[in-house]
Amino acid sequence: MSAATGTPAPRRMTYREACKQAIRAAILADPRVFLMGEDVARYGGCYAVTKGLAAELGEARIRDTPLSENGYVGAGIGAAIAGMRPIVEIMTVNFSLLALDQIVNSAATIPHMSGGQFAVPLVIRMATGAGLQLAAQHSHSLEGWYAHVPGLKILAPATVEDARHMLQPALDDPNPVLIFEHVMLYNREDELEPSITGVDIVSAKIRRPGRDITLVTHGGMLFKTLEAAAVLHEEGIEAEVIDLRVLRPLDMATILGSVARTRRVVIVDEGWKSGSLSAEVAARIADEAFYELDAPIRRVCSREVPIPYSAHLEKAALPQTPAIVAMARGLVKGG
Amino acid sequence: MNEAEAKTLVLDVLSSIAPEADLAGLRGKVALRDELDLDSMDFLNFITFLHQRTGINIPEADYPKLSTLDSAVAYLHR
Amino acid sequence: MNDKVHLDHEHVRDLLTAMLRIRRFEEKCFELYQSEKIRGFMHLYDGEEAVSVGVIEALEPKDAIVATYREHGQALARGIEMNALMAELYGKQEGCCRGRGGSMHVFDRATRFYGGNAIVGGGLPLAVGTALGDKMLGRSAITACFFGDGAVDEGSFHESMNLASLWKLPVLFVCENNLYSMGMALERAEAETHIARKAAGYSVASAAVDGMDVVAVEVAARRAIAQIHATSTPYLLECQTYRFRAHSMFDAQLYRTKPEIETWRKKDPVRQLQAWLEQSGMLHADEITGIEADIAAEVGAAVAFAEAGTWEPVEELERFTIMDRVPQ
Amino acid sequence: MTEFRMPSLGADMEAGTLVEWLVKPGDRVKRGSVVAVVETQKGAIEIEIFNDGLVSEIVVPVGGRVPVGTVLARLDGPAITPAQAAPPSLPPPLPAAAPPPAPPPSVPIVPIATAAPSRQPASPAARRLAGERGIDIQRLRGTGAGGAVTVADVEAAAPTVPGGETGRRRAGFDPAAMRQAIAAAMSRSKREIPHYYLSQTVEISGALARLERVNRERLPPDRILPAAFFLRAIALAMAKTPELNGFWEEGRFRPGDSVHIGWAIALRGGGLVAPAIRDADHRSLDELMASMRDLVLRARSAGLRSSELSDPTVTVTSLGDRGAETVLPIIYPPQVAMIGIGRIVTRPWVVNGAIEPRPVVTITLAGDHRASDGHRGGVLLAEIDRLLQEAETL
Repeated sequence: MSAATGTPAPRRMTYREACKQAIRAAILADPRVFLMGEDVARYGGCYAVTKGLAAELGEARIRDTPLSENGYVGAGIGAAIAGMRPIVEIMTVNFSLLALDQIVNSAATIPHMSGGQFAVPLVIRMATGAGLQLAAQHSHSLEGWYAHVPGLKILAPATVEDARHMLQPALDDPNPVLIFEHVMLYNREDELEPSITGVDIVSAKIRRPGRDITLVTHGGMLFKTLEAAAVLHEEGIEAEVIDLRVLRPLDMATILGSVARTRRVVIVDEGWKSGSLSAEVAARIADEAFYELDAPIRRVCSREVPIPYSAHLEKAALPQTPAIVAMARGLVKGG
Repeated sequence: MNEAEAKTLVLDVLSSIAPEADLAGLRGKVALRDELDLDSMDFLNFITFLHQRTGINIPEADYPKLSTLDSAVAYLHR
Repeated sequence: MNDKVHLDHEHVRDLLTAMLRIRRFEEKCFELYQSEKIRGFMHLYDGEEAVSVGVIEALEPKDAIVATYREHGQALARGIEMNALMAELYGKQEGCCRGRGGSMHVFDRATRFYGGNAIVGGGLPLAVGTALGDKMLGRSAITACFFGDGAVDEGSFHESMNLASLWKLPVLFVCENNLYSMGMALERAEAETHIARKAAGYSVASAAVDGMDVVAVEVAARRAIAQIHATSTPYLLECQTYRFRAHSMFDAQLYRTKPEIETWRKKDPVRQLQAWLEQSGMLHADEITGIEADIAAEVGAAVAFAEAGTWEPVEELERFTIMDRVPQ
Repeated sequence: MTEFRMPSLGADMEAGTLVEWLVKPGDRVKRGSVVAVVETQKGAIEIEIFNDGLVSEIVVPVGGRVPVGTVLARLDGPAITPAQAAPPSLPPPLPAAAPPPAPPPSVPIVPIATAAPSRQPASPAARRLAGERGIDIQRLRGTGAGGAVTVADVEAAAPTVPGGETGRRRAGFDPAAMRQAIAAAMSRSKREIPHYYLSQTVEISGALARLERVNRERLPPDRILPAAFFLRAIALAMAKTPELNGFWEEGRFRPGDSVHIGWAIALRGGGLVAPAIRDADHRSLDELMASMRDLVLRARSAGLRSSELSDPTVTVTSLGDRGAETVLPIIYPPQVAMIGIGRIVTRPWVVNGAIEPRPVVTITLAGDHRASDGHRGGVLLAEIDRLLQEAETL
């Protein structure tokens, strides 16, 4: 409490801590909510998100699973249909491929296949992204794949505020919601404004306003993009930065509104270019705002290689701030 | 507007109405509507564009005075 | 909980009626498919009726069912209206899933029927989940999960057996072992062909039963369910059965011989029961004629109902893709 | 008599080859009997019959390859039940030498050309602005990415007067393809549609008087042509005779959802297009005139949108003041009517018992006799005439 005003002061915390508080609050608020996943209880979570929660909430509500991704994700779907509100944690997006069957063939289809008789109110959380020298199998950014599938909702919280507040509306949603947490964000700290007690899971957010060019991004790329916008500002170019937050369904109104003002757009996405989320955003802009454009739609994405182990190679494979700056500058200043 | 300017203007307008026409070979004293296969809508557009580019109000009664390339040029630089 | 089967007149009549309803319904489906009234993949249950009828006879209304794409038998035995089922096969709005599911995806909220799953082995993890949900919510219900011998090849079988055992979940795993996963013979697919034995690897109790004998299946199912309730552990019941018809409609059956089919046809569960009941005097031939007449009328009415059904308006196409609430 | 047909065993089965008959004429068959073996792409499959009866005729012999639904054999026996009713269409036996020709488009459609590759790149927004301002983008120097002309470049250029759109060519326009499309549509029309024709000569001195008075007070961009009067009268009259406004499809008439008039525009160098003026009956005289001007300009510079070509419910052709007196139009299938307007001519006209020279125009209706009868067509023409006599309020 601030003595002068009586309002609580902003609390500084990590993204990891925000995720943990969100899970804890959700489980305490609703007896139907529980979390299960590999090493979430006694180990405390691969990225330590759930550390200490099992001791406080019990191992029925923070439930360790065997290494059976398709099995326990399917069990989460079944439990959701039977009346629970499960949070299933998949350690990282690469392991989610072992559960693709249940996510795509069951969770996404059952409401429609059953003619609306059953909903699947399930949340699946997983870590995504590269940057920790984890090499090819642990560095994927596959959230765009999941955003391809009707019946799923896909979230990518980038800020501490979203990490803290997106979980509850995801649990309240009657549909399967996948939350992608970028591994490079867990240690990021920010002030959490206590007066903000909730966020939506429908809209993109303009994280920095600008008039000359729009930079569309999400998740782990947000902060590199904001850095790029600061560099551009020094050069006299005002970039508007949009954090998608929700990858499916896309908030096209915010994107198109920005593009209509700036007439130029660069999409920054850690996924590969081919057949990707960035391609989808670009296609929709071309489709719906073609005559607003004063420059080609450009993308800054990962190079089309499996992400390598060695630090300098990994860095070269991933989108970096100077590349974003150069791409934006080229569109605004010509040449 | 001198005569050369008027002629450039008329040809420019005609090229926007009949983009595929070979205006270089246009004969000066033959009716434009026959030379360029213009229908009444084309001719009205011709009058409209001339009006927009010059500000001259060309009343319907004057249409016959713009029926050929030469007469149209004369009408404009008059 | 009663694990005894009382073979009184009413009960045997019910068993025969339930199997005949499935048989006659599907004979009509076979015909309707060839005249293009029913489309998509359709898998008939001809020969396997005793499995679903015997197991479902032992279930209570509070229990849940997860089934496969060959689920007309389970759907009818569980009490889904024949009209709604036929209309679903026609793809009509009056179908139990408003024509969105078809033959392979029958769902019914009222009877806790969680599908018609067309991914081999796809239903097993879901059954673990419904049982987990029921347990966490303090319900005493069990989940009966039907799957074929092909599902045993899949990782999900092993993951699900392990999870259910580890978490002590009330799941009755019912393997409908008809010896072929599509065209792949069991002995060509599995190193251990005694499926019931696999349960030991997960500390799950199991039994194998003659799936062509409806009474034997019901007895085994009641015994298994009693054990599930008593011990709070899952159970694997292998029902050894056979499908007389092709895997799906478009199947030349190059993988098995006619004498093999004929041998199994002699064990036809419907004819076996009927013959036994007539010989033992438990059911008079006239009564069977009456049952057949009632079923013929019901099937005829279902066809008429489906024919008269309406098509879901195309404007509704995207409905239920994203739900606006959880149905209660 | 029942018919035993080639069954459909899967959505991917289109045809099968009869490899063995297990029955012959005179054999008695029971429901469920296997009667034949059919070879499919998945192998040989035994097929069953669903009726009791006596085989009276084998229609397809061994070795015959026939599509699903083809009668294979006939049975004397009980009639088929509704559930076994025949599939809706009975395709002819294979082999068909070639796939059936695709149905011709209902309206000859101009291939909408993309602009020829230009030497000067320009952004979409810049192109739009330049078009609005009548600026030739080729003459501008670009400062954008890749040297492209941007919005700022267009804004910096000396703006010209609106309307002076220049330099657009139908770069990709293929007269031969259009000829083919017209040939296909017109041939189909003459082959399939039983046309009837009705004509009415309409005296239009009142309409022309109003036109002259109105145009005298207006600057050229706002002036109107007689065709706008005709179009307005036709649109209002069509709205009152819905059986002439719509489509003949699959053996029956489907009314249009509104009056969308296809306005036939002849292209210099041959060919024509008929883009739609949508909801024409709800548009004022000035709005119709604006639509016509816009469509003519864009049609002749290849700027039509494909959507405009898609869905007229009736087509109108006006020959204009250099055309013939009367036109007998050919209906664009699947529409069921077309209206032709001839050239305005001065002819003797009886007014109050005396002969006077009056401007008249001949309006002709081509109707599809499958969808409507001459009486309704006459009602339409009479209504057009009546509306044109009330030109002051039209």
